[in-house]
Amino acid sequence: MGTLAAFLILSAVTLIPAVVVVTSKNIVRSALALVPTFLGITGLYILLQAEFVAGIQVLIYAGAITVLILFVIMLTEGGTGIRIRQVNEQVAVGVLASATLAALLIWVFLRTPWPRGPGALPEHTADQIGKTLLSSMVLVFEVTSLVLLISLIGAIIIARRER
Amino acid sequence: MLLDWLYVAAFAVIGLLLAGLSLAIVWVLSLRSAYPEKRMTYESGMVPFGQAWAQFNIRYYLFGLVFVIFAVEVIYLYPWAIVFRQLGKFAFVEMLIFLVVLLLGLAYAWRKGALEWI
Amino acid sequence: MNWGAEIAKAVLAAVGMFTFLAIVAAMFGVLLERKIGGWIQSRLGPKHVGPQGVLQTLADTLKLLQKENVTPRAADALIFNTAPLVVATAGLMGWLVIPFGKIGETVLVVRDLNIGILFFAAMASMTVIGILAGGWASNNKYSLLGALRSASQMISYELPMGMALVAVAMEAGTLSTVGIVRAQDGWMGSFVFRQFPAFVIFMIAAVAEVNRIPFDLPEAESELVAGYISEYSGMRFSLFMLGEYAEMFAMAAMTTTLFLGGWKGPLLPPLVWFFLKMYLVVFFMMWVRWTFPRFRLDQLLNLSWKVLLPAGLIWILISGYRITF
Amino acid sequence: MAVGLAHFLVVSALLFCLGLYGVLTRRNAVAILMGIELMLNAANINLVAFNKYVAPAALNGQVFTLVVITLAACEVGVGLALVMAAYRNLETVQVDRINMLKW
Repeated sequence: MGTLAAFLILSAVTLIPAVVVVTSKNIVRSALALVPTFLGITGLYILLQAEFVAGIQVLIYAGAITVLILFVIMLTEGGTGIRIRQVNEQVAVGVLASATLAALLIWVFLRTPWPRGPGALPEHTADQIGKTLLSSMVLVFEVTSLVLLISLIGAIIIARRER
Repeated sequence: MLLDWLYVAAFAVIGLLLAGLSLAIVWVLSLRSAYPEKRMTYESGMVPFGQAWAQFNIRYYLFGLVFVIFAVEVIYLYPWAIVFRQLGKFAFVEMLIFLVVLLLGLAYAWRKGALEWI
Repeated sequence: MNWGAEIAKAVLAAVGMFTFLAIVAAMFGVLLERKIGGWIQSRLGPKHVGPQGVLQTLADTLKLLQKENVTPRAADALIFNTAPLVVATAGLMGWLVIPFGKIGETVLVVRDLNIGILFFAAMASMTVIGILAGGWASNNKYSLLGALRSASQMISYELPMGMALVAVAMEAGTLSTVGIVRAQDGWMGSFVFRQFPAFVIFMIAAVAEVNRIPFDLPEAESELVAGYISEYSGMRFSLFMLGEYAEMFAMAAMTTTLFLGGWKGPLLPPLVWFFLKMYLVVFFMMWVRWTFPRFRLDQLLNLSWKVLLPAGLIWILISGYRITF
Repeated sequence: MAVGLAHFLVVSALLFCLGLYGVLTRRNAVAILMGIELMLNAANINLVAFNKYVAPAALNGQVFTLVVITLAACEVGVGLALVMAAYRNLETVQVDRINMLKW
């Protein structure tokens, strides 16, 4: 009962700002509405017993990516873009496509008999994640560092003024 | 575990409510006199011109970018930090490779002047 | 589990903690700051309200509560009004994981989260959003410039702080704050000895995170009016200040927890030890504020990116090597 | 009614489609990136939910989530760099006006 109430509140906290993100005319408000969306998703992770991922969600999405997006908005058109139309001529198509896809996805999700695996989630997820990452997923872990390196180099090359 | 986070949620909600309450008290207690000059943007006494929502230096973006990349790196350090003792030398070497690769990134950003503020 | 009772307890804990913080961190903290500032600069500081001026901040609070909230015409009212609430709340949230002391076997902490210090770092990072939002919503050139400076400064110092937190987590083998205090046995066991570079990095980053002199560029009065709070007045201004002071005290409390052995100490009760150490750190931060001049922006960023960040990474490798082999 | 896998899947489907709508209809390149972020987050909810309800024995789903978060950070970094470059050269971030290749 308590969990269901928490779930409904958190879903609302996630989805209502998400609507603002995709519809607001003011692009800064859109970006700021990302924060409650991400925090709501953090709450959903908590309900799913993924504490560590929840902490990361706040730190990276709400604390870092949103800041970077806000920086770029302020460095480009920022609030001056309020007077510009923010949507293109595909609104009808967009509504149709996403509504169809949503209906389809939900239909599939509800009809599929999901299997239930054995075992239970550990109480402390952080150290388990560390062990998984450093043993069976070590290749993923190392490749991640390369991906980070390459995207850092690429972004610096693209963003810097050519001299 | 959920109980812990009930407290977190309570802290967040009560924090916002109490801060809002202080503004509500102000609303009740304060005298209000609105004349146009009071609500003018403050620019050291000059009459403001233009919008503040203008564009700024690209430097801010470069710092934001390097920050995001290294913030992501730090999240991998946390789970490693609490288990590497149990996993021994292998885990240390893995993290050594990871960090050296990222130090290369830092060196590149440094070399290319992404960390300079001019 | 009885959810109603638990929710009531959580709400009570939150209200109690916030009232305590408003008094100890904000009101008493501001008084302490002014008294110490006066003492260092051979002035008297506040003196007239109450004996030796101890009621000065109470009077200030009463004054602030009666001031009109002015919203500039050009501002984005919704965001302008929400931003101070976010900053104040984010400043208070970090206190959730701070262990104050121990009575018998019960540790005095609101909740001992498994991801304690990660939670602390996450909450500290939320302040940036509030500051950026407030500075942008003011629609004032000084505010926006101050907000951008503040944000770039805070994100720059979040990384070295994260490195210092990781170094401590390595030493203790846990992310929980109570676990970290328990891992520091005896006087020499305090992590300030074994993790001295991490301690230095953490202290510098902590002062920079809360935008205090010598890192107070965002509010540089002589250049930017008051930075991101230029347009804020009355209670909204004081909510920003409340957030800032709560976070400064939280940083001091975290330094105590991570490096100075938390509540541990001989003879005196644990609670007394904790507050003694915390106020020592607070005093140090105030001392620094009234002694040093302000950094230049490029010096500030160089310190973070070219000194503290590589130093933090290398220190993590050194500690890892020492612990592994 | 207890909260089960289906609840989370429905929320993530809705979030994904909101993100898709944003990507399809927005003109501002940054807003399109925000839509993509929403879609990635929807995927993350699914990964964590499947981890809990379908395969709780190992934490692979949560580790995947970390990887997705990493990739999202990289994607946003490079994507925004492209936006900055486009803005510098063409002085707009409206994607339907970035159409130089047509000539």
